[in-house]
Amino acid sequence: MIDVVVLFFVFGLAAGLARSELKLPGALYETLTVFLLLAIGLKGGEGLSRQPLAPLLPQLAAVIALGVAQTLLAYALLRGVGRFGRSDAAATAAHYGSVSVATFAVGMNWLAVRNIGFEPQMTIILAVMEVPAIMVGIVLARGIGKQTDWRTLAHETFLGKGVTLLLGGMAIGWAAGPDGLAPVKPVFYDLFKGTLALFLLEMGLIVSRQIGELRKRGWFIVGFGLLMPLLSALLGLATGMAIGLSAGGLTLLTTLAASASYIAVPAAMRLAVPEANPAVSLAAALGITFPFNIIVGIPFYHWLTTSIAGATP
Amino acid sequence: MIDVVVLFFVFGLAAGLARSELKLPGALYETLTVFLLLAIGLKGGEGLSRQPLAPLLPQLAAVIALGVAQTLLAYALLRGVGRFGRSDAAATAAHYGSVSVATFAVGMNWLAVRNIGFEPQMTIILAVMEVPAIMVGIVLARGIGKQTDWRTLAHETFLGKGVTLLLGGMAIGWAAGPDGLAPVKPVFYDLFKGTLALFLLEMGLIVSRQIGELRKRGWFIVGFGLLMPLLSALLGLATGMAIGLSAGGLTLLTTLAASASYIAVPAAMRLAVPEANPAVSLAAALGITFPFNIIVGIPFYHWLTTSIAGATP
Amino acid sequence: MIDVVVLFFVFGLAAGLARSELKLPGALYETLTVFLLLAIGLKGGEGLSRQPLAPLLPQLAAVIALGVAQTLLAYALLRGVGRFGRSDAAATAAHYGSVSVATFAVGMNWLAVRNIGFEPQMTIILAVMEVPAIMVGIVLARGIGKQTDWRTLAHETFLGKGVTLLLGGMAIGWAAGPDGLAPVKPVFYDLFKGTLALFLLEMGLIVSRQIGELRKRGWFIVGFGLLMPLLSALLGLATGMAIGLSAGGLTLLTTLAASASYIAVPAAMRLAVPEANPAVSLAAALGITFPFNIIVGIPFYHWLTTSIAGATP
Amino acid sequence: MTLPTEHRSLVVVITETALEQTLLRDFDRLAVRGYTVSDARGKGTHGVRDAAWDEAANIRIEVICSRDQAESLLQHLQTHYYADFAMVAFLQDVEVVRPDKF
Amino acid sequence: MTLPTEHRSLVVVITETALEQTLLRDFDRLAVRGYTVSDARGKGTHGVRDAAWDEAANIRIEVICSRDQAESLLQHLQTHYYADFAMVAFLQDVEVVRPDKF
Amino acid sequence: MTLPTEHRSLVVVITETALEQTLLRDFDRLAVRGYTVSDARGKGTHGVRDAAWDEAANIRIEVICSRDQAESLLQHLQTHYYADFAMVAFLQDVEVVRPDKF
Ligand SMILES: Nc1ncnc2c1ncn2[C@@H]1O[C@H](COP(=O)(O)O)[C@@H](O)[C@H]1O
Ligand SMILES: Nc1ncnc2c1ncn2[C@@H]1O[C@H](COP(=O)(O)O)[C@@H](O)[C@H]1O
Ligand SMILES: Nc1ncnc2c1ncn2[C@@H]1O[C@H](COP(=O)(O)O)[C@@H](O)[C@H]1O
Ligand code: NA
Ligand code: NA
Ligand code: NA
Repeated sequence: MIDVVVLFFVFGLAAGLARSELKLPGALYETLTVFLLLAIGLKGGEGLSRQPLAPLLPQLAAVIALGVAQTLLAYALLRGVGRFGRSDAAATAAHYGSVSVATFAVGMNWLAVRNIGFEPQMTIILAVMEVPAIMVGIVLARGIGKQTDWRTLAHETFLGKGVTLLLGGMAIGWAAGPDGLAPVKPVFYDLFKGTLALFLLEMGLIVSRQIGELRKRGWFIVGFGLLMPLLSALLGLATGMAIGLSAGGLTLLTTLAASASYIAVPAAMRLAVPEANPAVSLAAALGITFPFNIIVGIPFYHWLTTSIAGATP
Repeated sequence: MIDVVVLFFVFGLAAGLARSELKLPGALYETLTVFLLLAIGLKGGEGLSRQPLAPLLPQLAAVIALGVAQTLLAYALLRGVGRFGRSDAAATAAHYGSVSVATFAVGMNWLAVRNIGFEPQMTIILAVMEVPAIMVGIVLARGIGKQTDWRTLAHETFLGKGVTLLLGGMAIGWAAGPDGLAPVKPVFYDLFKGTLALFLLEMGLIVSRQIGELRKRGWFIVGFGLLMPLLSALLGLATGMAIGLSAGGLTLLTTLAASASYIAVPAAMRLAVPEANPAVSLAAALGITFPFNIIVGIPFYHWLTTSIAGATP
Repeated sequence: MIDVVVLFFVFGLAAGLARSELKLPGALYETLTVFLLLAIGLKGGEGLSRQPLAPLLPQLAAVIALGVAQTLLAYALLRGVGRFGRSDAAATAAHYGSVSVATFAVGMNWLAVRNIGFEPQMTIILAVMEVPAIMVGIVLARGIGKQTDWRTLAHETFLGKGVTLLLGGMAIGWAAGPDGLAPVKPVFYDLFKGTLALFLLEMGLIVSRQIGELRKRGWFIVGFGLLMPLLSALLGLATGMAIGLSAGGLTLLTTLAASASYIAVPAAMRLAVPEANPAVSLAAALGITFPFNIIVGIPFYHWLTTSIAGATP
Repeated sequence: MTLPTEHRSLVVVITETALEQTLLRDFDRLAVRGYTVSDARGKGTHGVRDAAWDEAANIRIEVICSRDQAESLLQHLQTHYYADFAMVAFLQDVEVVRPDKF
Repeated sequence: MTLPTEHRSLVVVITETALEQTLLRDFDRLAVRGYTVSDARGKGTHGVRDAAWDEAANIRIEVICSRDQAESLLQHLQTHYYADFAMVAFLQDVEVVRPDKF
Repeated sequence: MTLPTEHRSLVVVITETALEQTLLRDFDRLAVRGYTVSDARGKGTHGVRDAAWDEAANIRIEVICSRDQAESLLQHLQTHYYADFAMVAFLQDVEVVRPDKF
């Protein structure tokens, strides 16, 4: 059965396509984003407070490599098959080499509804995977010249809203531990799924606005938006097996790899590679890959995980 | 005892009349509206998922007739007794022939606090009853000429925020069913009453701004704002008995009939009958009828239902 | 252990100091403020509904005197030691003679987490203590001349957002009583701590913006911001013992006395003593005293209460 | 340094939020190539509109265009909306550097 | 087509949100017949005002009126507020089609 | 009464929200002494930007300054941003009473 939070997405998408007057206030969208990032961070931090941190380092190195590999693969496809210009290819590749928090949240919810556990470090992996693709994308577009203002860029990336809230939430969850967090759990834990539902309703509305752009762009972008997550998923699955994740962790890492950023990366590329057309990357990441992942992808990645990788929940 | 959510309304009204500096952000008001509409829709859809839909059709036909009858009655009173011009009478009549979601929510809450059940289709009846009065009002103002841009109007009406969210919520609730909805109930069900309280606080502030207009308009509008809901309530009660509703359903249909729209209809009339003065209709619907219904009306309509109609909870 | 809500404050502060891009929407800040004020009011009113109100009067007289004494003491220090001009001294003194709702909320939370009860009238004391310092501050700046538009000022003060919501919440809580409030408790009670956490995150961001001003002003303002709450705390403790509060009540009154207003008083002083520089008062009250109180002060005041005053929880 | 600029007209319309979609559709039909909208509140002959809710909120629309188009926009507003809606509109002169854009 | 327009003055005031009610009351007393307010943030000699909370937020008020009234509004602001408040005000020329309204 | 006023230039820039920090840093570097920012939405050659989320939102920046500085601001925008960003900028004339402030 399709999860109820995904039904909210489908409803938002349908309302948008039918040109309903439905419009949610901008401040609500921002608030929901803040809430979800904090909640994911807290949950991850709480888990980490119960285990040693040192074994994490090789895992983080592995997922950084995963992000780099995805970006290069996407760039090759976009240049070679899609005949994209250098800047457009680099910017779009960065979207696909990075990750989407919303997709991660839907994956978390999918596992939670089915009572499948996963490693707490998935949150830190999520935060870490946002970044390398941005760096690779810029180098692909510019070379390692001096044109790029790396200081400003590092600032935007590491102190952007998403990474700040994820890491801040993790630090709080880690410092407070399970007991210390108890007072705020009625908000950050119990309301997580309902808030995610509202957020996905808004995402549906936003995704519906990508359709016009998609129509202009033709089939390559649709094909890329469907194929690239599948290729990335396989890379993610292999990486997850190499670092020894559980079934739930494997599903989440595969989902993360398959996901494409639509917040951190567009903002960074807008400033670092401004000549790339942001509409193309967003149309693919938001208009094709995001819906594909949350509706079809996640259950499929879990099936992959359990059958091909032989992991048992 | 007066319900606590109504106390929030009274507080907002008092603060507004005392010219307090209290002002809630516009985005909060919009968010609360979205939340309440979705929550009402989900609850209705969940109920409908457990029963066949076919028997609904005659009930919907009956409530459409109820909406038309109320609009014509209001128009006759406003033209005949109130000496309103044609456009003003038509626009105001449309407000009274349609329904108020906020009043419905207070009614739902009143029944819930007293553990009185009601039919799940009341939500679909709520959505359906928003519309016919708008059509009748426009025909009363314009005749069935070509001046009216019916296509745009149908779009505004059926795809307006209110109807979209109610129907979308119902579709989700219906598709997910009771078990599927479980993950989002901590938000959409458990927080319903508290959210309604906050919403009614804001309503109190908004209603307090109608007083100036009421003072300008004199006693007819006050009398109409009190009498019309009572007449509509009787029509609603009769309709409810004819379609065989339970005691709770009867109370809600009577409340719905007695209520006057202050969101969907003003927006539609503004565009379709722009020469009508929106201040008059709003002053009556919001300044008189809404407070009357939620403070005095609902308990009275329930008493009517149980005593006159002989229904037992 | 430091409370989790305070960790949110520290996180916000750190993010702000690191110049993170994190920014919460203005409407969210306003919404959180409204929520906390209402929730504190409801809780106080619920408590008061179970006891006679008459014995309150002498307590209120005592805390009014406490507010006046703090303002005069602060004025003397700022004029005598700090060499502040008359207007600046008067305006800053008014901040310190008044109280901070956010500090009170953190104190309430601190006691709740430790299962320490307190008198319900603390809420009404909170509302009452906002006001006298404003009056005293204006008289100190202006004398009792005619320049001040006392009518407008009284309006701003008694019908400002803070006092309106606190008193409105109390009236609702008092009228509804424990049973009547039950339907809205899942929102206003269960979500209190999580909402406070989010609010303190935003406070951390706001406080971080005060650092620049503090750097400009030098050490006197830092010293004053640390010393004044300690002196006020002693006055508060003495007052609390005189009016016979419990250990929890004593801790809260001491905390209230130690706190400095950063909402009601700045707004009032801006209009009544416009020539005073608002940046100085805010830098002290928000940049020094608020963090000091919530991180170090509250546990210390409770220790003071139990050890020096010999009160037992 | 003197930047080569050209003159265009700026039309500003302040009106009810309820009209937003309708006006923007009109503008599209009148071949307006761009516009900017922001939220506002205010007071006028139709009373105080304090934006407490959408029904009482205003918007502020700006269009940069040729003098001719500006006049026909104003004419359009006057014919269709001035009588029945809370609305204020005015013209100003502006200088731009990309004249072909407007 | 040439639309018959008349010239009026537009006064724009950018200042602290805390002053909103006070200024609007002043304007009423000075017989201003209409105004438009929107929210803003900014920077000036009083530092950065980033609208993170009301205390650090700005508003932007527009008044269309006769040149005379515009000047007395500016005069009023200069006398009462320029010294102590974060405030910027300026005048512009506008063309309107309903001169009796302003 | 005639108020002694002086003329200055008002630069208005309408562009993507994503550029806010970058532009304001540029302005600081170009010795701009004050600016005002408000939120907006709109339509132009880069399509509809309806502010549903930050990625699709606009801002509106105003700077009052000397004609010279106004021209170099416009020049700067043209050189660095016109090609790649959704952006509109224009100049207007304003009258102020504190000429030394701008
Ligand atoms: N003289 C004015 N100056 C600036 N804005 C005005 C003026 N008159 C009206 N407005 C704005 O235009 C809206 C509609 O005006 P009205 O149709 O006069 O009610 C008001 O709500 C104000 O926002
Ligand atoms: N030169 C300027 N151009 C545009 N807006 C300004 C300028 N100077 C100040 N402002 C605005 O006016 C507010 C108050 O200015 P000030 O009194 O200079 O701090 C600032 O927060 C800005 O929003
Ligand atoms: N002719 C115009 N009049 C007013 N605003 C415009 C105009 N053209 C563009 N804009 C605004 O400037 C933004 C960027 O324009 P563009 O680069 O043409 O997409 C748009 O989203 C609008 O907000
Ligand atoms: Na990816
Ligand atoms: Na009705
Ligand atoms: Na104090």
